[in-house]
Amino acid sequence: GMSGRGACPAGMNWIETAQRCCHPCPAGKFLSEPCTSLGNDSVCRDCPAGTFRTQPNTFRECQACYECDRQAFQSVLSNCSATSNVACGCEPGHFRVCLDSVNSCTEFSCRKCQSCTGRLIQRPCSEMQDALCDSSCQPDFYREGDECRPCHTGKDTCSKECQQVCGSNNDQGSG
Amino acid sequence: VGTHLPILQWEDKRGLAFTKNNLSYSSNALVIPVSGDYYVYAQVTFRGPVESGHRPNSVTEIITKVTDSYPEPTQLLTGTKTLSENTNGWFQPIYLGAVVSLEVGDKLMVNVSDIRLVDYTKEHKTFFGAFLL
Amino acid sequence: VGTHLPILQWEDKRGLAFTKNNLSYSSNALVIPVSGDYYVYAQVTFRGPVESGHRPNSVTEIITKVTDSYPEPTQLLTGTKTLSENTNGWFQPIYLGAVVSLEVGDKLMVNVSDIRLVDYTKEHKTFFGAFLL
Amino acid sequence: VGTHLPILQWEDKRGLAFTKNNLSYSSNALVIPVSGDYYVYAQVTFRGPVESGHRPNSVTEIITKVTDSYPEPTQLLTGTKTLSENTNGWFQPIYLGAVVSLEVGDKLMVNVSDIRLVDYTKEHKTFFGAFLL
Repeated sequence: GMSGRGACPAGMNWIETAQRCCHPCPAGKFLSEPCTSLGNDSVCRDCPAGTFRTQPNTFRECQACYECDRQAFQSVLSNCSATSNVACGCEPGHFRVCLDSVNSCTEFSCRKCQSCTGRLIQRPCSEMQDALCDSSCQPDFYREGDECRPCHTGKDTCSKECQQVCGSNNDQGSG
Repeated sequence: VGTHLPILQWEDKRGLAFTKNNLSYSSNALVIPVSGDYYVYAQVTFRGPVESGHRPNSVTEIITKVTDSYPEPTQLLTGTKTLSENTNGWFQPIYLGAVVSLEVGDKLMVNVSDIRLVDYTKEHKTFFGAFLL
Repeated sequence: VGTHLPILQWEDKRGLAFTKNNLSYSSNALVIPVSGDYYVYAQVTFRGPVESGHRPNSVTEIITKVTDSYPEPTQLLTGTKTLSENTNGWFQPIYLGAVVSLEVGDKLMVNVSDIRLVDYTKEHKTFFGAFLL
Repeated sequence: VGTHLPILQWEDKRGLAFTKNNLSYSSNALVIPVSGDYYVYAQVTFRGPVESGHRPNSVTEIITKVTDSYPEPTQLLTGTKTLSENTNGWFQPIYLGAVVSLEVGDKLMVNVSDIRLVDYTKEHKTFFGAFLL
């Protein structure tokens, strides 16, 4: 119907080029041709592949989908559809490192989870945070620097620490 | 996404600032008077530290478009940079500019990752504008 | 000379991208339809690390002109920056823009130092364009 | 005030450089031929180290306006960045651009914090220009 700019009835949008109010196109579509006098015959077309619209709209184009950053170990959680953008996460064995601490982590890179070799896992690696390893070594492992080494590696030199932990089993093992 | 970030406020009359040809400024946004292609640009100079301890690992500037008939803002241009300065005092400008197609009534705004880090003290360090091609 | 560097490919129709007034895009280049002075601009957001531990010490973006009648490309604009980020995750935008005189048929392209470092995931972070004055 | 900083000299005829429509270049300044709104821009690529030992902790680029009738220059646009590169060789571009209202006879110049750090070796790395809207 005809009315001044911005004075459209509820549920209709003002179309500048057509100088009239038209019904919006549903999500997943865009406005290819505005309505004529009848007001309800806008031509809406599907968003082309690689684009989307999450809401009813009277835009002349759809939004371009984001892409997941494969080279930063991101993976696709859900593909872009006509009505929703792509959702990205981290590949297995990686967790998110938020690059914009304030902005709800929309920008993130994925970092390799630490492997708690020789330690108990206090908290497994998850999408949002690294694994948390126990500070002490598991049985049959001894501390060397900040690493835990298995006892029976057949190494001839067994440091003081190694002996304390592995001393007894070493005699039995390689006997 | 990204656009729930703080919105900068601008001076539109005093000093070097001005608006003309019906391109108006209201409630933190430039309001587009006529549909067409515009070159839109903004520079934000970020600086820190602000308080002790809080050192962000990155700064972000986004030029956003809001259309009355659509509930979600559209990100038009984004400049985002990690900070590597280990010195205490740091400053970092981010400039953005490009041609975008806009409709009458569209509103343009500038969002930033952290408003406390914006150097708004000098008009020639942080600025925002648009012109019709 | 920088122009043997990889050439970026661009989206020219979907989302915010568009071409008009016969300024066309083909085989990675904007093709100039009429001789004149153009404001040419591009932003590339670089980010790292990428898988191989390979950490560059700088990133470079070059806007290049190729003319059919001349065998060598001409470097029009260059933005090059050393990287100091010691943190693992880093990103760095480089914006370039200037007026250049172009002839009908000239082709404009964007070269980068390392294509694996380009953040191609969002159209508002890496973009390229030109307009006739 | 920044404008006592060194003023850059520019090539205005050879290579990619040109002036037209009466926008002229004389004694290090672009001279405005007709009053109006201009998009003014400049990029300076800074690089170091120069001599040993002298490593600045920041670089600054300022586009300045001088009006005959007013004794003091006006800072129009400023880009200033701290340097964090601990590597010996570093380089860093700063781009500035915005619309400013100018009067016939106004002179535009580019000041820098330290002229020894400016990479003037290649015209596509350091450039300066303006066009009337």
